[in-house]
Amino acid sequence: IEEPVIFDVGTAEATGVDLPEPDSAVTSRLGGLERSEPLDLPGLAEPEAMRHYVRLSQKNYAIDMGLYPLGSCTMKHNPRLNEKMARLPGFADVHPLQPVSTVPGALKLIAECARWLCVSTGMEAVAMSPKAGAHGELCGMMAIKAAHAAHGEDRSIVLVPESAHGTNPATAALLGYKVVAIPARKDGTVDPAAVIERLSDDVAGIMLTNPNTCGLFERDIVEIAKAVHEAGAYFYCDGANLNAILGKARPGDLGVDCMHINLHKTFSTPHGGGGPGAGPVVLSERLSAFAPLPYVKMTADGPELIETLGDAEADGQKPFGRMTAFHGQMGMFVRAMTYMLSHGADGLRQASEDAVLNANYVRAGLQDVMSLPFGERPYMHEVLFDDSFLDDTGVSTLDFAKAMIDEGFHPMTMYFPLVVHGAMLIEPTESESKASLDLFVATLRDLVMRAKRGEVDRFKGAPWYAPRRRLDETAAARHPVLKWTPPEPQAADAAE
Amino acid sequence: IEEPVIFDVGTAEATGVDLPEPDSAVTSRLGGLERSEPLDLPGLAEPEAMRHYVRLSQKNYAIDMGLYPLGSCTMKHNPRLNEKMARLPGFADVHPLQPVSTVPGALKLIAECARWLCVSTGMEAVAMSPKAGAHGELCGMMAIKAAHAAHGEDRSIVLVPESAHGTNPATAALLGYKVVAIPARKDGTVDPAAVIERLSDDVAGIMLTNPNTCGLFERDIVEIAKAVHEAGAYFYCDGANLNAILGKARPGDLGVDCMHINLHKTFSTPHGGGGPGAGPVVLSERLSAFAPLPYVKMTADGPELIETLGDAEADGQKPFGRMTAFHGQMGMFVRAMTYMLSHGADGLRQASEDAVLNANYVRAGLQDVMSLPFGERPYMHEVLFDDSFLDDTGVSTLDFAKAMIDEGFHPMTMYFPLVVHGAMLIEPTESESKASLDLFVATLRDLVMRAKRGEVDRFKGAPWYAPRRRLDETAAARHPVLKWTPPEPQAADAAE
Amino acid sequence: MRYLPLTDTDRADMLQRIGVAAIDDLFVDIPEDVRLKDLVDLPKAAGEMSVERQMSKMAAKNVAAGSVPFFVGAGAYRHHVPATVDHLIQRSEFLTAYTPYQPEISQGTLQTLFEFQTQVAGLTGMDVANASMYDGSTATAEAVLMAHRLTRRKKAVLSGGLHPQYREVVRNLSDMAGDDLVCLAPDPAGTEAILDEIDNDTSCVVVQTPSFYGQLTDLTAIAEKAHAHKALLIAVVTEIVSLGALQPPGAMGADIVVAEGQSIGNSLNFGGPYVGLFATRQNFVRQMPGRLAGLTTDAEGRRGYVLTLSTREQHIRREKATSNICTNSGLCALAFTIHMTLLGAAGLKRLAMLNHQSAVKLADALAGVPGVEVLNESFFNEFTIRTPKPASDVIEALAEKDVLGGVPVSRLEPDDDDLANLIVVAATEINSDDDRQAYAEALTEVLA
Amino acid sequence: MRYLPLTDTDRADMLQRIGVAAIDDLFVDIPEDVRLKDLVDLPKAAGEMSVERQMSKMAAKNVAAGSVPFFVGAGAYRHHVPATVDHLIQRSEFLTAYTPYQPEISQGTLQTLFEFQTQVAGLTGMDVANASMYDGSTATAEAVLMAHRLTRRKKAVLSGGLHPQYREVVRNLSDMAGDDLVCLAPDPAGTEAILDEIDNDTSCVVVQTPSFYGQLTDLTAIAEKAHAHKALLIAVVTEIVSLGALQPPGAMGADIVVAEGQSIGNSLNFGGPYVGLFATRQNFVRQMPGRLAGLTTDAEGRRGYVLTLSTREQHIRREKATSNICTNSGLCALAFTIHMTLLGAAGLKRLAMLNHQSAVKLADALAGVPGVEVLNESFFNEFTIRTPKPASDVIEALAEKDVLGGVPVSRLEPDDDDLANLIVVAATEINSDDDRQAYAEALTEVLA
Repeated sequence: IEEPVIFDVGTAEATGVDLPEPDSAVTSRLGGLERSEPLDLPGLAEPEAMRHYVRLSQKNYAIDMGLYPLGSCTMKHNPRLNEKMARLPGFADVHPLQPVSTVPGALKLIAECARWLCVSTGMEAVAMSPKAGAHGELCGMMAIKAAHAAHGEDRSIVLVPESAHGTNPATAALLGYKVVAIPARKDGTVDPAAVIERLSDDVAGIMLTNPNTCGLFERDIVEIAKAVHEAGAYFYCDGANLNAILGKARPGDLGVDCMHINLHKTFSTPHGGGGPGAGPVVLSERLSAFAPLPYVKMTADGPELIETLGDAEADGQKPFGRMTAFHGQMGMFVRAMTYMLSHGADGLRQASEDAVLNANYVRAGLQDVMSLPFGERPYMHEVLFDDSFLDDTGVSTLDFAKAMIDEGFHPMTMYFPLVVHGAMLIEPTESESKASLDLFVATLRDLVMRAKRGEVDRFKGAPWYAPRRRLDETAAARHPVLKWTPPEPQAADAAE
Repeated sequence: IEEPVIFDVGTAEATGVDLPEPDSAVTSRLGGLERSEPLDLPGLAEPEAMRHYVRLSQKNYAIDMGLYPLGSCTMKHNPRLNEKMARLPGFADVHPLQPVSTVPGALKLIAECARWLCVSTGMEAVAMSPKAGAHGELCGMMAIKAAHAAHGEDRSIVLVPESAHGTNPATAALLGYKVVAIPARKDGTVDPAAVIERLSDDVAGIMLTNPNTCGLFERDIVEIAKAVHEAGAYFYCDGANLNAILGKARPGDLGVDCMHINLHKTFSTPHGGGGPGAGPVVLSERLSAFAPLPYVKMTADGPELIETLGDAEADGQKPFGRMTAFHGQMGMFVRAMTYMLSHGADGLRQASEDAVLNANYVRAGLQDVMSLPFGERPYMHEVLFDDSFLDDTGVSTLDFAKAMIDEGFHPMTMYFPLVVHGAMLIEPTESESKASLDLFVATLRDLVMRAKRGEVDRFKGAPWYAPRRRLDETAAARHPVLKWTPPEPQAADAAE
Repeated sequence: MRYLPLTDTDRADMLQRIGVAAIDDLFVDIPEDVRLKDLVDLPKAAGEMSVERQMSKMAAKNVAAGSVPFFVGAGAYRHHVPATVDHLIQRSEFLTAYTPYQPEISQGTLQTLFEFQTQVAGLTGMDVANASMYDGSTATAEAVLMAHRLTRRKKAVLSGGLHPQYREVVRNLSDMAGDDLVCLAPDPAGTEAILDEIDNDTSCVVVQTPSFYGQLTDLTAIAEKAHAHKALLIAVVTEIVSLGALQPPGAMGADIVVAEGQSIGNSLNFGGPYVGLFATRQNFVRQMPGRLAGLTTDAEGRRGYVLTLSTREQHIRREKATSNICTNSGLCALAFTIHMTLLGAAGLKRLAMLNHQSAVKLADALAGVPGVEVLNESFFNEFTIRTPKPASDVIEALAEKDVLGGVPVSRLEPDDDDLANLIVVAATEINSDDDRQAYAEALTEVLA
Repeated sequence: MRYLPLTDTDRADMLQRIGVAAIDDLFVDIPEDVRLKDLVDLPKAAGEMSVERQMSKMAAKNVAAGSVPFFVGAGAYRHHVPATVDHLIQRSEFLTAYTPYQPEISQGTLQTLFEFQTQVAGLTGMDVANASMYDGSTATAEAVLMAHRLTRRKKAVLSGGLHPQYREVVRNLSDMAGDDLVCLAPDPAGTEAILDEIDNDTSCVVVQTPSFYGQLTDLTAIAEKAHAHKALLIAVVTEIVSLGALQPPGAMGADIVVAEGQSIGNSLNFGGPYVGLFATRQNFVRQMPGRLAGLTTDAEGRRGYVLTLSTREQHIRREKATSNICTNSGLCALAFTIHMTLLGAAGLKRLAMLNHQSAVKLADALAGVPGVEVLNESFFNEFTIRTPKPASDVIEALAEKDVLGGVPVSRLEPDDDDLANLIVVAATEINSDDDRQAYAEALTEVLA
């Protein structure tokens, strides 16, 4: 059954809310700025609205339905306890600018969340306010820029490995840095020599992901960090993959100066179809003074909110500025805190171990039929295959991924990282049971056999059993239709 | 994808809850009754449990997905505000036996809900405790029995029309009454003469559904009630269809002595896959003294809970006994109260009107292609077709209903009431929009055409596009398998 | 009105299509003199915010169990229910589905019921279980009726350890149906001579375990005596968590086990909705009331579930049905089975032990209060104490100190002066050491 | 641990299958001297009940807005959100889905985003809107960057009516990127001479409407002047409900409209997550940051939706992307679009009028308090008052009387003594006459 858009079925008169009549005795003070054209947005009565969204939801795949092996995206279980806690009136129904005397619990929550993040990463401080991972990257790089400026330096280069997330170069560019790429070693990791070769007193910092986007731990990271520091530069670590090493290694011990943490990846806040996320940035002692406003300071009298430059300076800080209005993604802090308390130190470590175990179990189950660009070595939380096993089958990485949909699985990450051809990056996460992985492996093995047996049409036409067959993304981009417009006759009128 | 049963995938060691270790210092006082055999129930970690139930849910049809035209079942919209209110700690987290001084709000809620039910039905009192409609029937008939007993009478017969819900004769029989059937008139209603003919001083009461199960209002009901009363009997009205007349007529004005109210039908508490319901029974002045324990009495000082015979007698009542432990379906009262406050007097009336309008609109849309056993007359909230329009097509009522599944609709009620052959009872409820009804009518018209065109296989094989093809109910009843048992090898061991 | 999709334009169009001039032309069968113009004496429609405020105001007047040290049990228990349970039962597909009469599009409900039945049978140690009843008390009454049908006798013997309100529910139905009933006197310490009451007229013996007063009793002897007289043993369990630690009634010879399932998956809800459990022996299945989900196959041979054995039910057999019950407590049963699946055997066992230990610690703490006596030597998570003052006064005084200390037996047994000073006290995993200490201290003050 | 399905047996089996002896054999790439044995200084795993208690304890220390007369706005507003909204966004299929990169199994998310974009475009009076941004403040900063790209100029002019924290966010990004910025002085009454600041170097003018102080201004003249200098007008809306009553920025000549969408469908959440709205003209679409859902067809010709124009984005263009943003505020946008669909034009209009009237009544009530002056002649649901005492003291004193009376301007503008006695006060449909009266009385007492 096709679900219509609300604009096809709703009317401007219909409504699914009952509000009292406005008071006719009150005179408006809108200064002559009343809306002149009637608003043309459809309303639906509550039963119709309910059905519209329930039916639409049923066209989605979700973690709660099955394995979601998107490498680097970390689709893990989202506990409902987190959702329940985030809806406690004391957290959800609190205004960011109500008197601080009325929100000690909220400040405590932020401070506690910050403490867990610092302790578990071995860092000095944390900027809590960034709204998402990429926003955290921006925050981290701003801290680096501010630190250089405070030392009277104006460095212009940032080093970024080829395997980096696209946000890394985008972030550096946004701040006016020139991006210099570091090629990957044959084994998928960064060569310290390649870094050292490019270091100079014009290099502001390096942006490294560790574990990297090939799923490998950068084993020379300590050496690289040392070299970066010696060049007067800072080491930004993309924390997207922190979930592989939590409790096993602390970025602070590796020489990291700043790292954003995607709370949705490591601490299970829901992805929500694309957000909201949260991207707190942990900072080393070298950078902690530059953390942006606002921040919560723990004092003997309890948590204290510092939100002005004056108060921060009095506190000995040199904040570089402000990333966002208000205090950051409080709702996500609550969820992450709930997750951290639930796991505890032991559970967080166990989760990392299980994530790595699951990824290597998938590797072991598939390595003889798919192709491992970097050989049969231990991976961290995700395993990277390339498309060479599909050579001469006529099946592309995309086709292969779409065929997985017909088997009831969400595809893995495709064509990323760019360092290998036809990349397929699989991250099962710690939320999967052995039975789930066994089914996944068996299914993929079966698909590989079918591809090799020449069942090309099955792949080219996939998905066959999804709410939609393959969608034409090229046409969408060529003639973008980004909103609903009335059907033709009316469109003709409106075009007059 | 097939969803396994938990017994296939879970293990007795696995668990989805974390509980502290029992305290080894505490000595048990279980009196030697510790479980001797280990319990063999599977557990699942939370992520697996979540998926199991989410996937299972996706195999259900539900009101939130589309029209659910089950005649006499009244599948209407279930507002989520009701659910939210039912979960307020002040209602959900209150014990039925905690001191009454700590629950004035709960008692108030029951009293308010009772008041709305009495006022809107024009009755004197209400027994709130029955747990479901059939339980309410039992309660109502007990009140009648108690009233006769109080008058020193021991009557043995209850009159029940042929079109009645099966619960009516079952209830009467449970109390030792002999059931005498009243045949239906040609027009689907009860003939007062047929009732009068059967009345005697051995008749305890009559059980009538109004509007009746053919969707018709018993237009001679006042006359019938009068005759029943004159014979010293009581008039039990099955309130399953109250939703058609709320705000349009009051059972009290019709001469009804007692009537159960299905809160899930008329007041939108969720059906929940088959319960829980709630079946408060409104009582006329003639029966109100016999209402069972407990009840809440409104006094100048607020609501007072009467739960013992002594207190009730002091209050001038003669309760016949107790229907259930505690106070009834509080959670359902909260939902019904929320619904009643939301609609108000005007909304309840409008809902009845819309329900009737919708049913007649469906009738108008289908009467030329389907067959109306009682002619093209106004129906109330549901419309009854019979299967004569399928004569000679080779398609049965059941086939026709299963074919509706393939069109995305839940079937209507089939083979009930028994007064017509191959009954199809359609109740759209007030929750449907005109667009929804238009689609439904068009779909049914199309199916009728297909049946008449001879596409028998399409019907016989239906459903084709459901989670399951047609299920073998006969085999299930012949060799009932009512629980999971371990697969064969283990079964052999266990059988030793 | 936000729940009514028809607009006035729709209504006019539809009336025209139907061929009548006004809506009241569809209500012509209602005699004109009783046709209402309006519902008087009730307020008009209200918006969501307004309704929410009115309801919240009533709710706020109650003392929520979670807000105080809480020790009330006596047939309903406060346990921690995982957030996942309430989330799942609110899914549209479960919440707003009807009884699964169309099995092809109801496999979700049906499979969960099948799993539920298996869990209940396993927990109680019986062969089969139904898809749930209204609650424990009505299930008990239905069990007695079933025993009457099976034995073709009419006399039930009720233990004095049975929950007084359960007894009243059974008594009411027995009275109304004209059956016989022997109710033993209230039996706090489990010393009644119930064996003496069993004879060849006895249809069934109804025994609660743990008893209403918390007492644990081995049912084996009762079962043996009952079976010797071709009578049945009905075991009643009001605290289902106890079966994580205790011998199941099935292992002690029970023929029918009924239970209140509220403790697993469900809130207190001021007494309802709850979920009755009902299990019995394989050979009694066709006399078992209530719905049953059964396994079968579809036209393609795939495993599937249907409601089955409905020939026992009122919509087929009408006045010959096993019961007039035509519903179960579906959503509460769903909550039960989800919580049970999360617990698993390991979790339930641990939960039971934590409950028992909580009660043992509480018993020791209260036994230390001057004048207080704990009546039960063995118990699960509930026991009875005797205080030097009337129990109802004590409980009120405790409530004023924000301790909800249990149920005065006199509230349920007002006519027996010997019981006036007894309090049934429950402790569960939710109670902390602080809670228990607060109780002991408050009780000490109240009794001082 | 309840969230981890692997059992120890599983782990052992899996290690064997992988061919290593111990889990640490998979962590060999971590240099041994930095490999952790344990996470010290943090507690161990806790059960759900324990976690719930710890969290609830923190939550209970805050004064929830709903528990007191509440008049705090300044960029975040308390409105009533229908229960349906929160129910729907918690559906597994919405809550636990990823970015819809696989459109064939993400049509639910994609169609709701398409509908959201249409609603936002309609509300703001613009041609196109994106699938949302983090929040209003970051959307404002992105709009300035977008204007710089479009005009190839680097100077933004910020009105003194812009929310001070929004200004700081823009300033920070401008400073860091080396752009120019002109920030006008705080402008409570809307009297600033912003037209004088627009010249041929100006990339964009950023004006908030209603202003941070509540003032309403016709933007037409500013748009004309900006366009005359080939600069763009960026309109900022922090109270999106206002567009139910007010002329949309698009109709006043805005080139980019950014807004905070929290007011519709979302809770206060102590400041986040919120949902930034971003709309612009059709011809600017390829410089617009953020995600976009677009219409297309599938292999069978059926309508369907995909993420589109992703060539603007960082995962394709890396350092040349329009922005480093690679997410939206999906779930908050979903809440927005559901609430907006429930409201419809009729509901939003009425909601806006109720808000305005609530504020008018409040303004009149506060104007009657001795010493209090209302600074704005025209406003929507928010306005600024001047009191005879320092605003921060007044607000604290009001809080002690359980009235949350607004935001002292000095909290956000600590360095400007002229602003020390100003309070920004908001009223919405949630405020009753009692609330307003309580405020006026408390304020009278505080100022006495």
